[in-house]
Amino acid sequence: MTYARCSRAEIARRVAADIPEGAYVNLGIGLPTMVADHLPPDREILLHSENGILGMGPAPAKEDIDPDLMNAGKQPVTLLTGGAFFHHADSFAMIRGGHLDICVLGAFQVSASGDLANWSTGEPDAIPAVGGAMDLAVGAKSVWVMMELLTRKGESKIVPRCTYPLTGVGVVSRVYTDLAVIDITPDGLSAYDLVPGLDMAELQRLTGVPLGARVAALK
Amino acid sequence: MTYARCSRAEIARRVAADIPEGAYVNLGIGLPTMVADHLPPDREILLHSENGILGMGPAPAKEDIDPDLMNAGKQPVTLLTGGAFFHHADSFAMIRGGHLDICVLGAFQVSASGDLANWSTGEPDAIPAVGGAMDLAVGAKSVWVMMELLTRKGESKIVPRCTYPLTGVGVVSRVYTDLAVIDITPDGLSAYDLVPGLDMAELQRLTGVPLGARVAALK
Amino acid sequence: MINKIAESLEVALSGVEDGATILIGGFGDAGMPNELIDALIAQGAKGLVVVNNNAGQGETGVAALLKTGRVRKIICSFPRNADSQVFDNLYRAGRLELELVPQGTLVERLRAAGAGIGAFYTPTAFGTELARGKESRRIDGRDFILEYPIHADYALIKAEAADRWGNLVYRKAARNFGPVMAAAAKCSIAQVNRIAELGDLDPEAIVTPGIFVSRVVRVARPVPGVAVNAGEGRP
Amino acid sequence: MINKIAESLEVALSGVEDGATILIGGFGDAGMPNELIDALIAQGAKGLVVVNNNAGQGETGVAALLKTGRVRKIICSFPRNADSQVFDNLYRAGRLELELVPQGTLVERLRAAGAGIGAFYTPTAFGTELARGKESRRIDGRDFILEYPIHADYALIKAEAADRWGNLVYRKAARNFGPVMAAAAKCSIAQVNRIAELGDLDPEAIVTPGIFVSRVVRVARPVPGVAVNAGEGRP
Repeated sequence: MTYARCSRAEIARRVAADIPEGAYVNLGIGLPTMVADHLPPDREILLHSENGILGMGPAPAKEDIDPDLMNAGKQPVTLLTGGAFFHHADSFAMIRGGHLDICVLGAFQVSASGDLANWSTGEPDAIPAVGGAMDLAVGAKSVWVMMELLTRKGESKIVPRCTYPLTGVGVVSRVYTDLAVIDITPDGLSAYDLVPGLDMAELQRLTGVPLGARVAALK
Repeated sequence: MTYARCSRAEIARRVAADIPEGAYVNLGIGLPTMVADHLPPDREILLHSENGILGMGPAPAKEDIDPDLMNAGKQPVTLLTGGAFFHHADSFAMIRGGHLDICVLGAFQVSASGDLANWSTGEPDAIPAVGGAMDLAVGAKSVWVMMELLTRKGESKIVPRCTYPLTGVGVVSRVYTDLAVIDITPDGLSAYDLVPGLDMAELQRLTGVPLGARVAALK
Repeated sequence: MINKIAESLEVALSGVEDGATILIGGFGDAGMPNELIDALIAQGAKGLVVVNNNAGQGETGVAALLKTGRVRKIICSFPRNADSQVFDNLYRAGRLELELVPQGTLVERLRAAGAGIGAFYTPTAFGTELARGKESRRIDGRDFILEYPIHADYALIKAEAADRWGNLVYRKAARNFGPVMAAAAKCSIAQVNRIAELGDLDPEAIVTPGIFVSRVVRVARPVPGVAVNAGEGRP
Repeated sequence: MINKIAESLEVALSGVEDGATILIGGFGDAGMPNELIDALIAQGAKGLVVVNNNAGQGETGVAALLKTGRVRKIICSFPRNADSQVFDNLYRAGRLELELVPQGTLVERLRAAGAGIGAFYTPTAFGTELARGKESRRIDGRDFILEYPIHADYALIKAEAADRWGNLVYRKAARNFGPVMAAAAKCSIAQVNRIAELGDLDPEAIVTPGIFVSRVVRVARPVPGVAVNAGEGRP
């Protein structure tokens, strides 16, 4: 089959298009941070950062970088008019308390039942680091994952059951990939928005996990 | 024996004299509120109020009364220069978290082991109301009680064991009364600062609870 | 454009269902959202569970709400007052359920709801009547009892100013339960004395970020001797 | 007269005992009390337990403290970084114990310590490796694990300004762990860029009331290209 994978920017744009006006959103470090650059300019969307910011704006010009104003990935950001600062306990009260509408996270693996593995490869000599991933995974109303569907070795990152250490159990509701968008529902997986040239049978073959086709794409 | 009971103002003055410079203090509603009027003017003492005030000042002139600035007893107060406002959860974090040096409470009864009863008479038709008393009782570093030693019927309010419903268990460390000051220690009660003309034997007879005399009064 | 400012008290209160749990801010009169309470009475929802520090005083505000008979249960720390006759009569008549909670436990249970905490151990009330039937546990030589969050459908609170994103600042001790209740309810409704332009509230001094607030309605501060000009919407 | 302002970093750090548990604020470089950390290194206490979100980066700050070998254990959420070589080497050599805690659980455990909560149930980390050995409980159909407070002897934090009563305000995202750590330690020490006169900080905007702060020391904000003029006391 002939099809082209989406670029990372294209996946970010696809995620951004699904974020509604007025949503409170946390973008995980790494790939998801790119979503900020593709938010529709006609929608007011409030970005949350673990380190106590609501209403994060785009990166500043180099001369305006403020060492006291960075995102959770420690990149310089700005504050939108109407944004607010608060301390870390209040910030995680927002996360854990279910006040974020959407959190977008990267992943090593996502299971067919929505389990998320994104914090540790489980290698015996790896130094573990978890940050806020486990809080975000259980706390946001919707947890979306943004990732390339296949590893460099061509293995599916959508798996029947995660082999990497879990970040959260049954938390992911949607996965945006470079080949398709896949919803995780109580009735199973449903794939849509396949890249041109890719059909469901081939996607099914690549993932190895039973996929249903969604009839009507939600927006 | 011939002796005169201290007035309420005199008890309040006695309590106030024991509050050191820099102390964070909560004064319970009722009698303890009077302590505020007797704080030594040469000491900086910070009064805390459950409803989110640290650094309460004296009552305002009538024309300066602000309905948004009252103490836990709902009496108008002022804010000292350097005072701060905060919300109720932070206010009780200060209380429960052991940040208050001293809390002064009224009482129906105090037991020989420091149990406090001050929120309910336990009468079957009484409407219960607890407010912040139980939080203050367990939270402050030192819980002092301020009360008249005897009920109107002449019964001691210092008792071997409280018959009224408890506010807290083993929490009171000192009781200021109209006849003496009584410390509650792991080794038992010790009384001092008896009013002139009252001796330990008579105080003992009035309370009916074993009292030791403290050799040197602490200040 | 996000705009949480409702044009009237009626609009701000729309959708409250029978049986809802409703948090009501205020300590004494400070921070008491009296006009929102009046609007709730007008709205007519019944079978309510109400959470407030007190249980109404005089004949207005929470007392007026209780008097309608539409409150099934009240959760509070200090119902008894010199002028709490409305509560007293309903309670003695067995027509109003009371859950009495120490004030610090009350606000911590609300805080737990807003912060996603499933339950917590507090030393407050251990060994007292108010611990009856509750689990206890000794931790590091100290005794605690287990308390659960109070989740709510609505919070009615009063703040000093809001912007259209729902950011709030309060005034002096009128802050009290407001920020905690705002976070504990699914839908938090703030009456404010003043609407601020977006950006006018200092981001360092915003007490309740808009994420915790669903609706805002302006109610002009009453001028002594003048009828309240309530719910006229934006200034 | 209450005066919490210490005249030097040395005075501010006096009394730290071997074996102390020390909270260190900051997220990345924002709010990181680097000069207090340097003073702690100079002070010489050993066998320390350190709590910080990270485990040091580069060769300064927390990394420099770890490098002294005087830290027995670190409690943090994100030790691994591109330049966390000091931690990495000590950890791999078995010379530093690590307690890895999810960031929200870390700050909530600190908050519990400051607020007198004995333990709490959190949904975070349920079903993961980090819940291993922890009690769990199903509450209202959801799974939680039990977490305990992190009490500390000292907190080293950085704020923007303080007055002599210890009231603090912060700057932007440098606030992060500061207010929570200040409340969680027996003795909290704040380095600040500026000393304010009593009354200059707005009582509505004070973030950490002085009750949570034991000592304050002024450390002038570094000017790019100029050596830091640290710990000169009052301005």
